[in-house]
Amino acid sequence: MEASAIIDILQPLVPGAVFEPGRSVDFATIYVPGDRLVETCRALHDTPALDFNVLAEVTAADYLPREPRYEVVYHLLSVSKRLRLRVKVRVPSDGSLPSVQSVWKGAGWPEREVWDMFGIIFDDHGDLRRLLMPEDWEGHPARKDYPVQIRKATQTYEPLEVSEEEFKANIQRDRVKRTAH
Amino acid sequence: MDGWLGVVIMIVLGVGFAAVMIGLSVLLGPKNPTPEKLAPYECGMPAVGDARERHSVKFYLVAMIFLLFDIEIAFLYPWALALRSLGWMGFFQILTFFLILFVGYVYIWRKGVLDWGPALRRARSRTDQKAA
Amino acid sequence: MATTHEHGLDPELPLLTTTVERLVQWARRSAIWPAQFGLACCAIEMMAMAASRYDIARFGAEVFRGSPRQSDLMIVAGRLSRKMAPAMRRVYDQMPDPKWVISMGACASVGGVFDNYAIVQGVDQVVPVDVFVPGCPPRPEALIYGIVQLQQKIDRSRA
Amino acid sequence: MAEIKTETMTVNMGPQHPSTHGVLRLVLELDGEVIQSVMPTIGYLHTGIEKTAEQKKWQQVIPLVERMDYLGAQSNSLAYALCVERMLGLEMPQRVQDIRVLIAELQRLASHLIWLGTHAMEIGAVSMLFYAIRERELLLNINELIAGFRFFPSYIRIGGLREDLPRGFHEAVNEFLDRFPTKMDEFERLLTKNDIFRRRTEGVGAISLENAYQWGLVGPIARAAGSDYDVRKYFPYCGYESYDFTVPTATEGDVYARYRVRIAEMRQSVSIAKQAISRISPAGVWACDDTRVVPPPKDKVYTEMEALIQHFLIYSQGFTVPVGDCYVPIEGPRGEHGCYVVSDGSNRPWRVKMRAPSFMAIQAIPYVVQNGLIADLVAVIGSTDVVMGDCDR
Repeated sequence: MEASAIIDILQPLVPGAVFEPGRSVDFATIYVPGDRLVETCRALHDTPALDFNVLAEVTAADYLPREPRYEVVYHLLSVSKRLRLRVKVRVPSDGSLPSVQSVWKGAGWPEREVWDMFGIIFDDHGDLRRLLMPEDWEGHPARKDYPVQIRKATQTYEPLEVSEEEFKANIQRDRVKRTAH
Repeated sequence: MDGWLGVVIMIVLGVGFAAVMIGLSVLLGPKNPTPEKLAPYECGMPAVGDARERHSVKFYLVAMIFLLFDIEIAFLYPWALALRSLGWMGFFQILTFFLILFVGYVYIWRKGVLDWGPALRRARSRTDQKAA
Repeated sequence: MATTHEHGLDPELPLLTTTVERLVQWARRSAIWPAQFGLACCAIEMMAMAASRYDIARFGAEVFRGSPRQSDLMIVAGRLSRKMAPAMRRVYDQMPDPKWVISMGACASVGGVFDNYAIVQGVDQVVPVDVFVPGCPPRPEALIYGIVQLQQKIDRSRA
Repeated sequence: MAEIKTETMTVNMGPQHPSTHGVLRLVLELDGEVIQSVMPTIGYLHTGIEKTAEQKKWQQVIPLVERMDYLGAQSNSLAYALCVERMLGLEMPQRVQDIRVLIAELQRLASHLIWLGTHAMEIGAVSMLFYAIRERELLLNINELIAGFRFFPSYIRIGGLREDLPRGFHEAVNEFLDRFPTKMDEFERLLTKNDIFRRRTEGVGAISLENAYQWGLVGPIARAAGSDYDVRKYFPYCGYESYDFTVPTATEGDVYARYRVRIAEMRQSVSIAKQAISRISPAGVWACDDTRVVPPPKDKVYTEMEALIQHFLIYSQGFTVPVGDCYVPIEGPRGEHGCYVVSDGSNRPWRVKMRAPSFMAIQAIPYVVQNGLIADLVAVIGSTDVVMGDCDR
């Protein structure tokens, strides 16, 4: 099913949003405006004609010299319709995106990784902490202006004892978030 | 008196073997206890709290039950040695001893102290279905 | 590991045909238990080395202890990331004293193909390494050769 | 009796742990043996491979991509190669596609053998590890045959293969494929009806099909929950539609169902490999004919001038890929692998991102083992066949 066909189905469901078919060599690609992302994803997930029930991947690419610097990419898969779709969202360098955790539960960690690697903030995301890098790391490594090799001393020392309260606080915060959504 | 020689040799061997092992490692092993080395081991992470935490009561129950039935078997040894001379009389005595403990075992079993595992969950779900 | 020990026996004390120290070093070398410290692809080759075809048991090192308390040798098998470095240092500290480290593979020895922000460029920045085993991942025979080299090193070193 | 308030215990199942399949850290909050909550922390094996790949030329990224999911190494390089070839618009000759299918299936067998060995060892059948690794050694011998290196052969290249198949390749593969099913029966006799194994795995860590899709777990885990989504059937690549094989599924979705699905998958892989090896001629074409990408044969380079220039260009400057991005999914041992590659027209990739099924599996573990025992957690981690290299990249 071509990108334009998907856009025709989507247009009535998300009124007023400007969808733009993207160029691709493998499967349908559509550009979605950032502020209408969650509605579009909900429409993609719920309409029986599309039924994109699996979010395969959330990733981003940094096109540094170009102004809307980042492009966040969502790879969607519809098992029943044998369809794949790539939803791309242009994000300016200090922009942010709404989180799609409400549509697919599996979006939590990939979005955390995109924030950790690129610094794109996902608002109302449950638990936007660093995932792959150490908690106290500065800078977002996958950005194009981040050097590949940084000459930094290896931190090998950690406090011997983490205080009980501090640790319990982390666990409590984690459980509250999990039971929230 | 003649039977005791074997017991003495057993004790000497056991204690001797342990003493040699510990003695050698005390004598020959290097000793420099650094604070990091003595910190509790938590898979490479800084320790959280101390190890002296209050454990769940399940562990205590299982330990006690094990102790109980272990001693029961310990009583069998002298009985087994003197089986010939005790004859049928001895047999019935040990049988009543077993019966008493068997009642305790059935009680524990029905109370469900022993099953922690998935069976517990399935059992509880079965009772919930019956109740619902 | 040339730390001087003040334990009771004088190492040079003659004992039958050899000195106490040679006997102790022989005992340490023939039953060197590695701590299970597999990080990445080299860990799978370490498992292959411990399995039946290459069989490290012939050299007395097939018991992979889960906890560092019962192991003498830490085989750093894989790429050490910056986030893992403190944890590795702690596991090394918690191993009892006569301990040795084998840095298995190019990533552990010098950062390997990953010269970037995430990988510690050489494990010897974190722990003192006794034997470096090249390869990415090294063949099980290369690792066995590394362990044999370590055993000879233990033989030569003072108690 | 009123419910007495019990204190929960926080235990660290940390990065250095025998049964976390690599450096995964789980902070468990326990009430006795029952798990109240699990907080996984990953990133202890983050290698920044995607950042390093942006520095390398197109062909040099193959060894990097292979080291991401080091158990399914060849399927990673296959995913990357297919993706770049789709952007270049290259079509592979039939023989190359068959060899690639054969190598992907043998890699799946090798990965499943490591899963079977470690999974059974963690549940208690320690001898299983030695049997599984013994069979895997034969597969590594085949890797050594084709590329001289046991683990990361890098035999699949952009534009075809590295070189033609060596002599003795067909005998080695056929001998393995004849011997392996009997060994599989031996493994099944050991485990499938083993009461201890079933009691430890049945009803443990069950995931419903709806939840599996919500968590993005498409692969053996979803097939154990009832889905029949297999990339080889839904989006065939490398000529998979011409092979006849079935996609094994189960319905319970628990650890035992995943075990049965993967065992059946191994048998299917053997039958696919048999079909593939019967189609492959011992010698023939091993790469496509695009001279920009595929280096000329060695003897030509010494005799002809253009071949020398072409050889020099390829190895000094590499080739350029037209602007655009592409994502070609393949069915790796752990589920859907795929390489999202962005190109800006130069001879180096602009962005390389590998989809990691283990990443999604670890995210779902806390919800699967809620109210389970620690022993269940170990069985669930083993059954999701998690590889930390694939998860942390």
